[in-house]
Formats: sequence, structure tokens, C-alpha cells
Amino acid sequence: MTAQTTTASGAAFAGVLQRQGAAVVLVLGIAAAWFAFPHFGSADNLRNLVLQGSFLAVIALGMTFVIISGGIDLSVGSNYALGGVLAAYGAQYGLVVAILLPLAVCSLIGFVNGLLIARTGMAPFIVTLASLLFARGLLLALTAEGATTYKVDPGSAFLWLGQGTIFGIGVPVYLTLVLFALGGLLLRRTRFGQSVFAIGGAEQSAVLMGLPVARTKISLYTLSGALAGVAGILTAAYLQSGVTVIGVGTELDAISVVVIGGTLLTGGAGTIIGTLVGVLLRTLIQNVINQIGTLDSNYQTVVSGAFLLVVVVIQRLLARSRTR
Amino acid sequence: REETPAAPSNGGGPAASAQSAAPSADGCTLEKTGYPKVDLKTAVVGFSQSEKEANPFRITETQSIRDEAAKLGIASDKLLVTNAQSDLNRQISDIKSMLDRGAQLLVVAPLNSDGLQPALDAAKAKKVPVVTIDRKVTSQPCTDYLTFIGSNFVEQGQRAAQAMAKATGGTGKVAILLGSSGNNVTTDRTKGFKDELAKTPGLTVVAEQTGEFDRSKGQSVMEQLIQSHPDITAVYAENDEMGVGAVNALKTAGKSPGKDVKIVSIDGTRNAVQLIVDGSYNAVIESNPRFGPLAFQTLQKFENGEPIPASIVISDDQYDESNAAQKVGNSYK
Amino acid sequence: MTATTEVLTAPVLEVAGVTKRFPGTLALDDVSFTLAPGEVHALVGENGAGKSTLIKVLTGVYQPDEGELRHLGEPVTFKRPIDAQRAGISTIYQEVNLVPLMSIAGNVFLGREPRTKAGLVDWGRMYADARELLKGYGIDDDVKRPLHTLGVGAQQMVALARAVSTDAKVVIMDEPTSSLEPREVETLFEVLNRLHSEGIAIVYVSHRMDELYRVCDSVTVLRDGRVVHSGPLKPLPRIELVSLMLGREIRQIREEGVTAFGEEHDVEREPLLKAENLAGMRKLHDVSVSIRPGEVVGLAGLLGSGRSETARAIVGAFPLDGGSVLLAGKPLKRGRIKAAMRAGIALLAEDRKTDGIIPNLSVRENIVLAALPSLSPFGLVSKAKQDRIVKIFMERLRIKAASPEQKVSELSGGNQQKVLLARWLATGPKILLLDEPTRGIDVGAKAEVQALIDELAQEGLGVLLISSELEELIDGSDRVVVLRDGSVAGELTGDRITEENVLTAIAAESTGGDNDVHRHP
Amino acid sequence: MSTATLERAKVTAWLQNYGVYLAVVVLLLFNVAFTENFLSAANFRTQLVQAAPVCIVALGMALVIGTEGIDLSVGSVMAIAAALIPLYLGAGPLTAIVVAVIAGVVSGLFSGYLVAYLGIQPIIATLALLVGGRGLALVIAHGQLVQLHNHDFLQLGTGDVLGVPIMVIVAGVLAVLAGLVVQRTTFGRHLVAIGGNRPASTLAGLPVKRVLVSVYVISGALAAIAGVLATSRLGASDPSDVGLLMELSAITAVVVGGTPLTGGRVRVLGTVFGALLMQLVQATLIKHNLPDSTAQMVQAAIIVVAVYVARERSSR
Ligand SMILES: Nc1ncnc2c1ncn2[C@@H]1O[C@H](COP(=O)(O)OP(=O)(O)OP(=O)(O)O)[C@@H](O)[C@H]1O
Ligand SMILES: Nc1ncnc2c1ncn2[C@@H]1O[C@H](COP(=O)(O)OP(=O)(O)OP(=O)(O)O)[C@@H](O)[C@H]1O
Ligand SMILES: [Mg+2]
Ligand SMILES: [Mg+2]
Repeated sequence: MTAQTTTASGAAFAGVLQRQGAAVVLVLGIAAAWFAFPHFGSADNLRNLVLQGSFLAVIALGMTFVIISGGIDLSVGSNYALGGVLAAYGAQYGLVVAILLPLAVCSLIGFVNGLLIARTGMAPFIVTLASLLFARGLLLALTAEGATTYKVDPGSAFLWLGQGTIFGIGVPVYLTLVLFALGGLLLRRTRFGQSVFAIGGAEQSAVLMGLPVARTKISLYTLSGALAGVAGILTAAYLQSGVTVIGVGTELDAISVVVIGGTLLTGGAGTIIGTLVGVLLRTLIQNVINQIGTLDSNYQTVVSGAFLLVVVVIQRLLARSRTR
Repeated sequence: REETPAAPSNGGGPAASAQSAAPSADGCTLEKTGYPKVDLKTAVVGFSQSEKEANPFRITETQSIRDEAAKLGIASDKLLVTNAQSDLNRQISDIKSMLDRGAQLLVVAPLNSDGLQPALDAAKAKKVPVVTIDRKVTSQPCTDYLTFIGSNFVEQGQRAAQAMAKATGGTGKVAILLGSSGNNVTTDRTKGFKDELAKTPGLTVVAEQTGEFDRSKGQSVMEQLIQSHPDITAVYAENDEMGVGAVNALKTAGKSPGKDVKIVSIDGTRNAVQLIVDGSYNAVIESNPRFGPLAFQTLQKFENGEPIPASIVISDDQYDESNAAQKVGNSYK
Repeated sequence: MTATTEVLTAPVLEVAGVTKRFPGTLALDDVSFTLAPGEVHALVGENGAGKSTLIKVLTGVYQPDEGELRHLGEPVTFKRPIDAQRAGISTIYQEVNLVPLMSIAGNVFLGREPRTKAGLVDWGRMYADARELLKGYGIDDDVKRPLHTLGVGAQQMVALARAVSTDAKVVIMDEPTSSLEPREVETLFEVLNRLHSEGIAIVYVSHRMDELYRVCDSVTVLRDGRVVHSGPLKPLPRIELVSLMLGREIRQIREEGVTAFGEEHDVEREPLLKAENLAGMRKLHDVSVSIRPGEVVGLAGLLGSGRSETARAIVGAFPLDGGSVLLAGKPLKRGRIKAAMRAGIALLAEDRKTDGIIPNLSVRENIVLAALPSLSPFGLVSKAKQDRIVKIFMERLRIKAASPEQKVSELSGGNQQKVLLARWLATGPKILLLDEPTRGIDVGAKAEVQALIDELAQEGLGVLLISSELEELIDGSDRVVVLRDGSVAGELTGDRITEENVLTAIAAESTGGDNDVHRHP
Repeated sequence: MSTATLERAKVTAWLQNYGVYLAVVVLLLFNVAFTENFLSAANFRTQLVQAAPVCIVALGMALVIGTEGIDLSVGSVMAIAAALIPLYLGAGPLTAIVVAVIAGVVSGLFSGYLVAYLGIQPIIATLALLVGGRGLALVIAHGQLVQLHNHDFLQLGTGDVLGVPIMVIVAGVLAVLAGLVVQRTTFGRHLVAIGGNRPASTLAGLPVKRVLVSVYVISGALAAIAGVLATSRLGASDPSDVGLLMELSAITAVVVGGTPLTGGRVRVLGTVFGALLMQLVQATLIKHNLPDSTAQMVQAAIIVVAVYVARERSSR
């Protein structure tokens, strides 16, 4: 009996490691950085770290839902940039427009993604690749081929969303946490969330079990679009302007943090909290690279690539040892 | 993709540190800002680079900062260097992180003219002067940042148009190879060029397509344009790389660049200037990336209490048939 | 079950003159079918007769090309499965259709999770309800575990529990027993009884005659997409039913017992394959099996006793911690499926959907897949050689397909099974491991497959037969090895192979907790 | 009525199979009618030469996608190949090319190993190389573009044989080879089987891991070849820009060409035409001098329409 319990707890431990592999790496990484770099643990640095991560986190939240459903959304980067431009543009007409305009447009793009994917059976990869182009094209059209940058009036209340702080910590961080909490609730505690898992796990079965597959997919991509829009709004408020050059390649960042967080790209399994950990890990790595300071910028990308690989390989090996 | 098409841009001035600081009566002084005085020799200096050092401009720029710091005797652990890998949020975070690590003076090569406000605010809060190089930010000089050192992109475009008028003799059909969309450098160089070109009625723009500051894209686009507009007699490329790409395309199509089709571009890289010498190129408006000496000089003056003008615009050099052979050594690679 | 009393109410479900075409196939041809309230209605026919297609028309998966669907007398169109479910029609499809990565409880309540007042999913209640519900189906595993950790049979029970617990007025079951154990079948019948007494109408598809006569009131026979008979079942002699299904004269159908196995084989030689002390992954503890050339060895056991794992372990598809497999005295390298295959061992896996067919590929390509290297000199595919093989096996196994180029996923379940059997026979194996080879195969074809097994054994092949149908196992095997909880619990030879003996060996000492093997700590 | 639905099914099936070819023809006709100076040998030559690298990469991508995988690393592999060329050009063009292709093979081995033996999902395994690979190329090249002067090497990109550009010949030969591999070899049939159902293929005794690794190796090698050709055409090794976003172009070509991302099917000719279609679209947009914004939106629309027509019901 005792022998059994030990193996049982051993297996459970391996299970925790696998599911929380990224979290373990994160904790170890933070600890190491804390000791190695004198400035790492400073309040300013930590504040900076979480604030920087919050924009990507919001995008990755939507991506998590999409990936759990077995899909992928490549349009988030462009959509994010578009959201930022629209928010800055809308800020001329007041706070409400600054928030609702980008939300509406980005959600609409997500909605169309979802519609095409759910109703025509086209592959998400290619549909969202097309809307990546579309959203970027729209952004350029709105800004005279990128020549116009809309500025937010420095006195605008809108700026608080990006630049305000509560207890010294940036407003975007709080908003991100709130969104993640809601996201967790949505994924774990609603029928919608259960449908998402079911669609990702076995779409055909989900159809036969009478789940509203098409509707769920459409909602998912709309959600992802909307969250990219939210990230755009926060960024516009943070940067005080609708910067046209952001968001290039952000979709790949979002996908990698979601995967680092332990969500299966094949769908059917994943966690919101894992994504948060993934975002923090990525930010941590960038911060550490800065702290080291001597790394040639070309080496930095080699290191990021290698790091991504190491985390994924470790996770994979842990997962294997668990099923053994 | 984190490799945004490199935008070897701007900045400028003839080689080394020659400058023509626009003199200004009441510049920004240490007193005015109320910043503490620091000694450049012992201070912690931060340099935030915007993009990977993967093109001549960025390589030379970063190297120039490092070299000058070494020359001034700044210890290597006192010079903090970060690279934002073309990610604006990351550049803000980089700057904040350097401030956090005790940077007392900052040199920033902004990724974009807009959007660095949070980083500048952080520097202001810590009373750290910021010199922006190569690209101007749209914030308030002296309050948000100390000064901008670099060239005027609009003016570069204008001068390219003048060079074009000279090379073509004032008549011709012009194709423009634009830089990356959404980039301020592209916007300014296009605006300057077109406005100035309007003064020469004989020159008309027949096509403008983006070559994304990239040689191979420039080449591909040019190949297409040669087919659809065989009457093109001049090409304005918004950086040298695209210009060189256009030369390749023209050669492959059996035309002789520099003669049948005139080529003018901006940057001043060795490859382009050498092509002028070889006779396949017509003019290059220079953008000099060697900001190191000037940046540190400016900071030194500021700490000395001297007034610093809001922007230090460098009079760009220019290469054409008349001087390329002598000056090719000034170009950078 | 007693025949329903004449009720004057409208039929719960009715199709009139339904036609359904697929490219190259007329799957349903002017089919009419009526389901009276409270009756258990058998739907029978050969493989590919159109049973599953009819069911999918009833449940909104397919739209009929012609004809009408009526629910309680009212014409309806079910655009999607959910429409049918809303109308109180609940279905268990032929292939298990659940979400493997999701918890057992999650699967049972998917789409109708119990909610708290705040509208959030109430996990506590859901787990409790699921536990309670599943007890009635013989599943007392931890309902929080992912579904895929259950065996196929148990998954089928979960699907059943799900279907029945939806307050359905009609329950449709497409071959529910094909992956069930005798004991589970009993559980299923208990459930059926209960539903019946509650006045719920049931459509029941099965190829097992005994079951049909046990549970069904009426029958509709489909042949080649057409209804050839419809009426009460009990008055219809079994032989006549078979004759209706196959479309052959009664005379032609020899009624020689339920299976087509012949006499015992010559089994005196040395074992060709010896698997010794196999152990691994808490599923197998100590299993030793040997197979002689020309011998059919039956593997008996309860669900989860490790039969499939034993077969998989022999070919190297199941990770082992201990034990060895010897072929003709030479040890096989562990975990190398290809090596085992090259040595002449073939495994027909249990789950044809996930482990068998390559859905995108044609029937031809599926058949030649495993034999491809031997048919392809220098790695270049020879179509002529393929065609010969394909022709032989399509004829021999009577595979019903529009052409060899038809996608295998478009075949009926039973025909897919035959394609897989053909795949393995085409490799010319010395040892054939058959995990539920006749699952989902119709009576006619089943007899053929059984005769084939017999014939192969005569030719000197060693066969390991795993079957949930005891009759098949008992009639077909020269020797039966009984597994319990991943260990050999007994071995029966010759006359000792009787249903009673096998059941005794299976059940001995399994006083409760025999599902423990399912449980991962 | 039902005959009508059958007719429609036939039309759909026809479009599914021949949609790309039709689209290419339509676009050609459009250009002949509305684009100045379109009908000239030089113009067709330009289009074919420009399409060649994408086409070559897309062939490898199609094989990878056939196994239900994806290879995001192709652009970076091109960059690595480009970075290596100037280092070995001194030893002759052949050596340089061989070294570059070996680098592609090694990258492929690396991704293939991660996918086949460690079971890491293709998109993420190759994403790591996409991120790190270009960095590596830049490290090799010290971030510098290097002008090349070796005449023989430059011939690859600019020369021709019997009036056909060498690049086009290479792409054509590779396409024919790819077609033969897929249709006529056991390797090709194994590949689609693995993409169709991997566990079943494993149980059928197919050399699953070996096939997977080989597929990534082929993709890597083809990407390297494309990198060599692009470098030669440019007359310079430009690791920072060569092959940028190539993964997306190649995937688009493959999918537009009718190969589903769900694996189990490879359409080689479709892929070639997919690459041609995207090339023609771009050419048309440039020749009509549309601004970047419009060009991107039009491309998006064309991709959606082309894939809609060629789609098979699939979930991803
Ligand atoms: N999606 C499809 N596309 C093309 N043909 C199909 C499709 N589904 C079924 N068919 C064909 O329709 C016919 C009837 O198939 P169905 O699955 O209904 O048979 P079944 O009676 O359920 O057989 P089994 O007992 O083997 O399950 C078969 O010939 C089959 O090949
Ligand atoms: N780790 C595993 N990997 C792959 N397949 C597994 C694994 N564990 C169980 N299975 C599969 O689950 C199915 C059912 O296993 P179970 O424990 O019920 O064995 P069984 O005695 O063969 O029972 P039955 O075949 O009657 O369902 C088998 O097909 C088995 O191969
Ligand atoms: Mg069926
Ligand atoms: Mg089994």
C-alpha cells in the first residue's frame, strides 16, 4: 500500500511538473535572475516586466481559446495594430468611441474569420492568414499608407487605460488580470468553455453530440479578434498614439507563449493560467537578455529560438515520462 | 516576424563627426531641465538600438556608439546596450530597464517617431537626459527628451528630387521604390521627393510600389515595372538596397542603369556609391549612421551647461558622378 | 420483452420514401420506416445495406435527397444533430463519438452541464451525478479521468449513459454491443428493459441474431438500400431473417450452428511464437502466451483484462517493462512494429477508426498499405501488382465498394473491417493476431471471416483470436487462454473449452474491484 | 431536383480539382486584356523566374503538409544557405552549393528529429528554427550583406539554357521529381498514409519516423536550394532579408493549390500552380500600381476565394 502511494505521489508529481512545467521553469528562472543580476529584483524592474507582458497576454488569451478549439488565429498581430490605430483615431471623439470603434472593427474581423471557418470548413490557418493581410491593408488604407499617425491628446482620459497606475502598478496589468480571470471562468465554468474543449478534442463527435459547433467557433474567433482589439486599445493608450508598425509577427509570439504554457496545438487541452506563465517566461527571457547586456542582437534571436525549443522539449519529455 | 524589413534609414552627415548644428539662441540647458550634473567619464550610459544589427546602417550606428564610448574611456560595464528587435513595446521596456539599472544618460535610436512616450516619461521622472538619434520623435524637446541628432528625411527626399532633375536633365518618367509601408522614413522621403519633383514639370511619377527597403523585393518590383512600363527613364529608391536591386533588374532586362535609366537613392552605402563610380548609378543622398562622436559631444556640452538646440540637423553629403570616386571612402558598409 | 399493445397514437418517428445518394452509391432507395411509441425496433441488413445511413438521416446528420421525415405525425427537417436531439431523439453512433481528452463526467454531460444559480458549470454536482449515473452502467471509475483512459467497451457504456440520460423519447443504437463484453451486454439489456418499460422507443441495429430476438419487437430489413421486409420480429424464423438480409434462398443458407468454424486443427508442433511474462504500464502484469503453427488460440477475459494489450505488446505497439517475445526461438526486438511485421506477425487492431483505416486513401491503397514494400521493386510502386492483390482480396472477402478507388471512409463499417483484414492477409503473415475481427461484420460475412480463419489455420498460420463473442471464441479456438487483471488466469484445451468453464475462469475471485486495472494511481 | 444537386456536386468536385488552373487562366486572360505590355516573352520569363523560389519551397512544404505537418523554418533555412555561400564560394560554386544544401539537410534533420522522435508538434518545432535560424544566419554573416562576383555562380540566377532560365528549369525538374515521388514511390504513398492516420500507419508497420524525418529533410534541402537560387539572382548574400515570410507564401501556394492542411493528400501540380497564381496576383497588383493597402486586401480576398473553391471539408 505504501509502495503504491509513493508511486502514486511520484506520478502525481510528474503530472504537476508536466502540466506546470513552464511554471517551474519560470520560478527557477526568476530565482536565478534574482541572484545573478542585482537590478533584476527591483520593484521598478518587476513592474516594468509585468506591464510589458500585459499587452501580449491579452492577445494570447484569445489565442488560447482558439488553439484549445483546435484552430489557430494568425490575424491577431495585424488586428492588434489595427485596433491601436482605430483607438487613437477614435480618441479624438472621446473615450467611448476610442474604445468601441476598435472593439467593433476587430471583433467584426474575428467574426468574419469565424464565419468562414465554421460555415465553409476552410482551414483556420489559411483564413486567418488572409485576414492578417486584410487587416494590415485596412490599417494602411486608414493611415494614408502608414503616413498618418493619429496622436492621442495628452489630456485625454483615455490615456489612463494605458498609462495610469494603481498602487504603482500599471492599469493594463490589472485589466489583463481581470480578463484572465473572466477567461478562466468562461473556459472552465461555462457550457461555452466545455464546447470549446469538445470541439478541439473531437470535432465530429461534438457535432454528433449536438453541440453548437459553428456558433461556438464563430464566437471564439470573434473573441480572439476582440481581445486583439483590446490589446490595441491598451497599447494606443500606453503609447499615446496609433502606431502603425506594431504587431508584426505578434501572432507567432502569441502562439509560442500559448504553447509554452502547455496548451496543445492539436486542441482539446490547455489552460489559461499556463498562457499567463508563458507570457511571463517570454518577458523574463527578454529582460535577462537585457541584464546580460553583451549579447549581440543576432545572438539574441538564436537564444530565443533555443529557449522556446528547450521549454517545449522539456515539457514533452516530462509528458512522456508521465505516460510511461 | 521579428525581422521587420530593415530600414536603413536616415541619420546623416558626412563621415565622422562633422556637423552643422543649427545654432539656436536659447537651447536647452542643464539649468532649464533641472537635471543633476553627471560626469560623462564615470556615468552609466545607455544606448537603445531599435533593430537587429543586420544591415550596414544599424551595424555602423551601434559600432559608432560603442567606439566613441571606448574612446572616451567609459568602462564597458558602464555602457548598457539593448536591442528592441523591432518591437516597440520592447524598446520602451528596454529603456525602462536601463534606467532601472542606473543609466544616467541615454542615447536612443527610436524604432518609430511615435509611441516612445512612456519611456521618455520614465527618463524624465529619473531626470535622465535622452538624445535621440537618426529618427526624430514627435514628443517635446527639452521637456520629454533633450535633443534629436540626425537628418531631415523630408529634405533628403527633396534633395533626391533635385539630384534626379539634374541627372535626367529635367524630363523623364520616374518609378518610385517605396520603403516599408507605415514607416515614417518612407513617408517623409516620399513627401519630400514628390513635393520637390512637382517643381520640375518634365518629370512625372508613373509608378510607386513598395520594395520594403529590401534589395530582392526592390529587384522583383523593378522587374515587373520594366515589363509594364518600358518607358521608365528614372528610378528613385528610398534606400540604397532597393536601388541596387533596381540596377540588377535593369541589367537583367538588358538596359543599362545609370544611362538608359537614371537611378537616385538615399543612404550612402559602399555598394551604391561604388556603382556611381562604375557608371551604373547616378546619385546617392547620404544618411550617415556614425552618431557616436556627435551624441557624446552633445551630452558633454549639456553637462557643461551649454545650451543644446532642439534638433541638430546634419547637412547630408551627396554622391554623384562628379565626386563619387573621391568620396567613396566616406561611404559605409 | 413483450410486444407493444396496439396504440392508436401516431408513430414517434417515421420516414417516407427517403432516398439518399452518395457519389457512386445509392445508399437509401425509397426507404420507408415507422417507429411506434415504446417499441424496440430492429434494423438489420448486410454490411453496407444502409442502416447507418438511415440512422443518420433520422438524426439530422444527413439530409435526404428525396422523401420526408415525420416526428409524431408532423413533417420535420432536422438540419443538424442538435435539432433531432431537441426533438427527443438520442443516438449512439456506430463508432464511439465522444471526446477522448475530456473527463468522463464532462462527456456524459457535455452540452447540458448542471449549472449553479450564477449560471456557471457546477462541477461538484456534475461529478456526483455522473458517478451516480454511471454506476448503473457498471462503470465505477473516477469520473474525473479523461475518457481515453477507458477501454472501448467502457467508452461505449459512457456513450450509452449519455444518450439515455437526456430524457429522450427515442433512443437509436447503432451496433451498441459490438464492442461490449457479455457482462456489459447484460447491463445494456437491463437498460433497454428499463427504457422499454418507460415507454421509450428504441431503434436497435445489430448483427447478432440472439440479441435481436431477445430484445426486439419488430424488425425492418434493408438490402442494398431498399426495405425488403418490415414487421413483427418474433414470428419470423431466424433462418428466414437471414435469408431476407442476404437475399438468398433459405435452402442455400446452411444452418450449422452460429459460427462457421470447422473442426480442431493439427497443433502438435513446437510453438512458433512465444510471448513470455509480458508486463508493462500497469495493464499487463504477467502474461505468457504461445501459438503453434496451425493453431487458433483464443484470448478470453473481461473488459480491461489486457487482451488487446497482449496483442499489441506482441507486435511491439505497447510499451513493455518486462517480458520477451520469441518468434521461432529468436527474440524480437521490443517496441519495433516493423521488425515484428517483417518477421511475419500481423495485428488487426481493435479500433478500426483510429488504428486501422487511413480515411483519405482509397480502398486499394488501404489494402496494399502494409504489403507495399514487397509489391514495389526499388521503392517504385507497381500498380499492376497492386491491382492483382486488391482484386483477389476484394473478391475473397466480398468487399462492397463502388470501385477500388473509392475512399475507404465512404465504406460501411463492416466493409472497412474487411479492408483491414485484407490488408493483413496481403502481407502473407505467419502469425495473425486478430483483435475483434468480426466486430460489426454482418452474418454472411462473419461466417466467411470465420471460415477464412479456419482455412488460414489449416494452411499453417498461427492465429491469436480475441473476441467478445464467447461463442466465436469457443467454437473457433483450439486453446483458450483466460486473462484476468493483466495476468493469465487459466488455460483451457480441447473439450474443456466450454462456455461455462471460460466464464468460471474469467469470473473466479473477481469479487468486486475488477475494474481496478483501469485505474491509474 | 436531385439531378440538379448531383450536377452541382459534380461542378464542385471539378472546381475542387481544377480550380487553381482555372484561376491561373482567368488571371492570365485578365492581364492580357487589361495590362499593358503583358504579352511578351520577357514578361512571362520574369513571372516564372520570380515564382521559382516560392515554387521550390512550396514543393517541400506540400510534402510536409501531406504528413499533417508544417514547416515554418523554410525562410530561415534559406537565410542560412545564403549566409554560407560567400564563405565557401572561394572553393568553387559547386562546393558552396553543396555546403548550403547540406545545411538545409541538417536543419531538416533537426526539425524532423524533433517531430518524429520527440513528438513535438511540427508548427512549434519549426517555429523555434524560424526564430533562431535567421539569427544564426546573421551571426554567420556578421549581419552583413555580401556582394558576390563569381560568374559561374551568378549564372544560376541569371543564365539560361536554350532560352529557358536555369532557375525555371531547376524548379520544373524538382516539381516533376516531387510528382513522381508522391505518386510512384512507396515513400510517397507512406507519406500520405501517415498524414491520413498516423497511429494506423504505425500499426501497419510503416517506417513512420523515417518518413517524417525524410520529409523535413527534403523540405530543408529544397529551401536551401531556393536560398541558393535567390542569392544567385540577387547577386548578393543577404541573410537578413532572403526568404523573409517565405513560409507564409509557400503555405499559401500549397493550400491554394488544393492540398488540405489536414494532411493525407499532396497535390504537386496544384502546388506549382498555386505558386504561379500568387505570383500572377502580385504581378497584376504591381503592374496596375495599386497602393500597398489595396494590394494586401485584394490578396486576402483572392486567397479566401481560391481556397474556398478548392476546399475539402476539413477542420484545420
Ligand atoms: N459519406 C459517404 N460517401 C459515400 N458513400 C457512403 C457514405 N456513407 C455511406 N456510404 C455508402 O452507403 C452505403 C450504406 O452505408 P451504411 O454505412 O449505411 O451501411 P450499414 O448498413 O450501416 O453497414 P454496416 O453494417 O457495415 O455498418 C454503403 O455502400 C457505403 O459505402
Ligand atoms: N496506453 C495505451 N495506449 C494505447 N492504447 C491503449 C492504451 N491503454 C489502453 N489502450 C487501448 O484501450 C483499449 C481497451 O483496453 P482494455 O484495458 O479494455 O483491454 P481489453 O482487455 O483488450 O478489453 P477490450 O478489448 O475488450 O476492450 C484497447 O484497445 C487498448 O489497446
Ligand atoms: Mg453501419
Ligand atoms: Mg480489446
